[in-house]
Amino acid sequence: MKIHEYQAKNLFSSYGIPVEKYVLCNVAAEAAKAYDDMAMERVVVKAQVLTGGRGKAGGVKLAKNREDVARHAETILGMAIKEFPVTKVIVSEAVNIGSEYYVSYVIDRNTKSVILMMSAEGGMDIEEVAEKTPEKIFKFPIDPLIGIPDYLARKFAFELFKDAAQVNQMAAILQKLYKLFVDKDASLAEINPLVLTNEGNLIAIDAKMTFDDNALYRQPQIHALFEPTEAEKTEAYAKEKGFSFVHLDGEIGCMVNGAGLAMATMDMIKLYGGTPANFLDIGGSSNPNKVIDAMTLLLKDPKVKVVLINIFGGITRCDDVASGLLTAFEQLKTDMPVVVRLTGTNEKEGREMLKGTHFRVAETMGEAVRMAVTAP
Amino acid sequence: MKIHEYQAKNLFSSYGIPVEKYVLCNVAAEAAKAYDDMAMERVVVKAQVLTGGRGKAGGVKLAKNREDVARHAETILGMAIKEFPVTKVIVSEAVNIGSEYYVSYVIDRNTKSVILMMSAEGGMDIEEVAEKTPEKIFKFPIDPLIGIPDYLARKFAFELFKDAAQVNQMAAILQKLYKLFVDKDASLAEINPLVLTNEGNLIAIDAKMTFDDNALYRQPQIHALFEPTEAEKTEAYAKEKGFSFVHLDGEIGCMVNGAGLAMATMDMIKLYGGTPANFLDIGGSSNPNKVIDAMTLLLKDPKVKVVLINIFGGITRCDDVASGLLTAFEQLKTDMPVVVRLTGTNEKEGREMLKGTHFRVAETMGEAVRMAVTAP
Amino acid sequence: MSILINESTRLIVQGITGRDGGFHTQKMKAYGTNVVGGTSPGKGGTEVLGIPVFNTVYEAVEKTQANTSIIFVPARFAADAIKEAADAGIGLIICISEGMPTLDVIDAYRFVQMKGAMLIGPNCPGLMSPGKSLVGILPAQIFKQGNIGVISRSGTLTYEVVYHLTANGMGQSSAIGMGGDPVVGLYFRELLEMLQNDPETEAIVMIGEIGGNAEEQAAEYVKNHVTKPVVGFIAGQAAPPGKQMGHAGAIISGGGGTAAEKIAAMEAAGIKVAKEPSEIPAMLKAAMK
Amino acid sequence: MSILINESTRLIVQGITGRDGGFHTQKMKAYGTNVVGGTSPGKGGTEVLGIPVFNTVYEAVEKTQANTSIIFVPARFAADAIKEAADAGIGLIICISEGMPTLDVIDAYRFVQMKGAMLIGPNCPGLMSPGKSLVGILPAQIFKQGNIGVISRSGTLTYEVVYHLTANGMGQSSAIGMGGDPVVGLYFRELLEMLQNDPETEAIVMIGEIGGNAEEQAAEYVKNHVTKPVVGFIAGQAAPPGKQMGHAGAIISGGGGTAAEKIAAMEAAGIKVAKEPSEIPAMLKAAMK
Repeated sequence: MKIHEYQAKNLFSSYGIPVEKYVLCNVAAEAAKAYDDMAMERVVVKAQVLTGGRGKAGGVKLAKNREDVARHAETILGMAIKEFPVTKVIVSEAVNIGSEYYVSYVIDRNTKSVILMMSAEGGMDIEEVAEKTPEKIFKFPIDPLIGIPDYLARKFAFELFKDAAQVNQMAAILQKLYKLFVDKDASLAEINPLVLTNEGNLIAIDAKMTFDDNALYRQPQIHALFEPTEAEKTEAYAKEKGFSFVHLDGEIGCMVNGAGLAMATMDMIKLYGGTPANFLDIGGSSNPNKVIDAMTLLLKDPKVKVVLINIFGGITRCDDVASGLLTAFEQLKTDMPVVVRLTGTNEKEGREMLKGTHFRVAETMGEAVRMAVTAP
Repeated sequence: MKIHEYQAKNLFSSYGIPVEKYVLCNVAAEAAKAYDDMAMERVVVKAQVLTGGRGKAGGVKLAKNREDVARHAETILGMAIKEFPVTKVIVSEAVNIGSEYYVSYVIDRNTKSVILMMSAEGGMDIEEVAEKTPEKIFKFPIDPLIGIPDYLARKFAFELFKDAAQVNQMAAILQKLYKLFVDKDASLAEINPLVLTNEGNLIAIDAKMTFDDNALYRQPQIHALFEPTEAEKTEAYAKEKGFSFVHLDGEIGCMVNGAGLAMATMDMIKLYGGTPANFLDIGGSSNPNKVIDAMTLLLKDPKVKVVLINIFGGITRCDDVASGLLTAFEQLKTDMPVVVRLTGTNEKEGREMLKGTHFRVAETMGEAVRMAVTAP
Repeated sequence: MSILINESTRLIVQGITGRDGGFHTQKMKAYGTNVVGGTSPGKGGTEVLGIPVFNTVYEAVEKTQANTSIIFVPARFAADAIKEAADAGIGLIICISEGMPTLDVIDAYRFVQMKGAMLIGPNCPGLMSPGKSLVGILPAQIFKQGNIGVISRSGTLTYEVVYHLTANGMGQSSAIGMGGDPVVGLYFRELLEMLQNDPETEAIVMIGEIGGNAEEQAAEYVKNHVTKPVVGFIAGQAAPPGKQMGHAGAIISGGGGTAAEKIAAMEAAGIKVAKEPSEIPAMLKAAMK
Repeated sequence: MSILINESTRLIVQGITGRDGGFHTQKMKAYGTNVVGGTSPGKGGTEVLGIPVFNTVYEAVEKTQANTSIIFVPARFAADAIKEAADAGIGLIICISEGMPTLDVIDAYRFVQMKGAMLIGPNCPGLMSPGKSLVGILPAQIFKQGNIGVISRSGTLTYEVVYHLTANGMGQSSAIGMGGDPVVGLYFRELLEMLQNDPETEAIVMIGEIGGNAEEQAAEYVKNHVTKPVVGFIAGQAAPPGKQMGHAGAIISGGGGTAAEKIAAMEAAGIKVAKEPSEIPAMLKAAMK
């Protein structure tokens, strides 16, 4: 789950991580008033939007007077960045940048731990830095039994700074950001850039955080910040029903048991020249209600021309799956062609039961996909 | 540092550990009013005093009406238990005791960890249980890296209980008490007895906590509860001066550098037939001000008849010690006989400097102690 | 042989009194797995399917000499269950539970590592040494004892592949579903090493998917250390970036973890990568010649 | 030989720029200890007494191949310093700092143990292998190289005993002040084992005091495993119960930890216990015959 920069900065502040002054605004007039209230000459107007690439898209503008602030806010609040409409901006203090650093904590699959990443190449796209000059990125896996005691925070801070004053600030930021990360079940906590001001202070002038969906049940404060897109709303609805659903843009609706098999089904549709309309993993049972819910979801998409049901009957036998499908489609009034592929335990019995019904029955994945691609 | 039962129970409550209802009272009238307010038939009036053995001394009384409460409170508030005058009582709910258990966390020197001790022999003197039926005490060292996760709390709880309802209560108490212990730098947290009521609830009806003096600097909430005795006030005063001081009851005042040597000095005084007036470790320097402070402390005790200064000159050379003593005693106007034993680096020079002065100079500890015991 | 589980596996089921725990206990027992006990706090002393239930894993281990544990408790209690098993001396812990917070997995994994135990999962179907032992929720009837080792990030895709193998007369030595989360226990590298060292295993199928770079690292390992033929399959070629495809770990992020990269790395390491699962038996036969 | 420290000791001083750290660094260096570096965060790159100062122990170890560290930082920072040393790969850590909270010592000790290092102290004077290396605040001039091993819970009492030994021509192989806190690192048992195994050590003096039951356990160990003569001394026979005698660990509590119990246990194990420190040389001589 993603949150906005201003929300991440609110969290930073509550953990004592220094951020610049900022005011959240919904309309240009609020931005102009914020400029007056802040009583600073130079400010930055920044789009608050749940995607990256905001700077390149013109969503971040420096302003030196009231008029510029209002004008930039007006423009930015009218924009859409990567299809995300901008509905909020922050007007924030423009600090005197001495130098810029990169700091993040992220889950690392390989070390099976949280890792700290730091670089003196702040303000850049860190993936680009990682690709071109990997030696400029420090990576430290954090032992969850140990966390970041003072000695480790100092060790890390000394990688980027020499002066004790900055080292102490940096060490404190590293400890607080890690605490925030762990307390709130984050999957990413990134400061890019972390700025050393000309006055010698370290300040986070951008803030990015994402959170572990599996942990939201114990993070009500974070969960409350969730602003789902339309696609995410559908995904969340599907999740409530016990499905995993991802909307794609094609014509063949898929219903599969198992995530890996569902991906493989999508892949084969493409391989055979078709376009998948979605990813849909309905999990392991043959409950007719589940099938009805899944079909309802698929039929909502007007682009869907055919539905491919790909079931591997393992623990649930194929004859039970077939009877579940028959029950479900008694209640579903649809002319949509439905290809069913059933493999696994009692597959012959299952296929036999579906013959002569609404369903077009296939034996192998290849056959089923070919039937779906060439339907109706 | 010790605290009262009611203070420990306040801490228990703030950590969610169940305790019975109680009201703190300073005079008998308050106790009677507390009884009215509590609107319970049976209550217990308990002396609040920083020493053990309260029950045997008559400091705990059951009362079934207002008059009994007032009478018991009156009696108990007039008592002294092991020389501690009772100035406070609590009037507390008399719960319906089903069975009694013992639970404590304590620092264990051998495993170098906090250990959990539990027993089904609650309400008894645990040291007696440990001596007579050690198999009735469960001991578990706690790994500080792990603490007490749910699975350990359950494991421990199942040692005393079978029923899931009690196991869950017990597990929660064990986790909370450990958290309290660690959060507050305790050296002991004891519930004796922990009561299983007839209604099936676990309640701490006594509570004892002591705290690590070395950690009080970071425990202002605990430090604020410190109620020093007269002896402890003197010890605290000595500590401020950089000394370790313990008042004893004899006639020979001691001033020694080093705790081990100071104990050995006391021991030898007894061995040679004298009585030490105190333990005093003045630490490692020969600063004349320190000597003045230490002598002032010793001379406050009217029983002191002679002072024995036992210095091992190591890093600080004996000649420097001698010159420090001479400077100090120029300012101290006293007729008290002072025996000085100086050994170590430059000992001859040091002793030479003290000859013909106020000091009686000895070469060995044995000689010095003999001189002190037979003085004047 | 086979890896990780066999006839000497003595299994306890953590959460044996739950719906899934009970159902799959029955299946595993029916397959012949030596299920020696189960745990369910507060239900110690009872029995499920004739199997003794204990309050704690400690007690279960003491009474049954269990060496392996399978976990069916809800995700929010799974980390605690894993740690209890490791602390009680279980050497191999299989966590079926889906939906564990990643930081819980990281904590539990570190704990298991500290205790010198091994973890499979979470969010996995478990594993199977056909003819010997089933520890998981895999459909036993599609397996056949043989000499192909199968390791996979996906459950049903494993079944699909095993189904084709069995249908083509190619039995399996061991099949392991490693789990679909970003952080799980034993993974490609460790399991490749075990299969390479297992005398019964003659060829290996590795089934990967988008997300992370474990397949690339595995390919590197295969190139340098695995002499047995390896055939691969990668799911998610048609997946869009930035979207979790069912598994929390199946996500292309920051421009990394695509199927194309994985397939390229595997092919560069000499691993034949199938386009569809049904091709795998023939590819294996060719590679084993 | 000798134990723990010798000519190959490469020492760093944590807190070298502090008053005590600087003073004792000079003393140790003057004695011939190989002080290879010091640490003081923010003062890296400077020098103290010609010794390079580093910002972190990691850097100090990397640049100097230090294997031993002595800690002079204030008590509230001592646990962190101990952990840094252990994490940076120091094998022997001596913590002089007095007044550490006991839970800090417990944490730090567990950490040191996890890293496979050894801790001496806190609240200790350090140790000495006469003629080879001094790592601590002990007064070097009273020592003499020889074959008596001395282990003690007290600083000045150690000096007192060593003074008598030296005055009687009995040199020391190693003398270790273990520290006066209730929880400290290496203690009687481990050190008795080391001294028993040290070919240079021919007899042992163990100096205990009231509090705890380590002397009793040590006596048991001596009885079963130590073949060299052991002479003991226990301070605190005249101490009242319930009062800390200077050392946080020197307290008779709950009816345990009295001098009488310790002396009885030691004598029962065949250890001769001196009544005054000055008796020790003669008792040793008698025991070594």
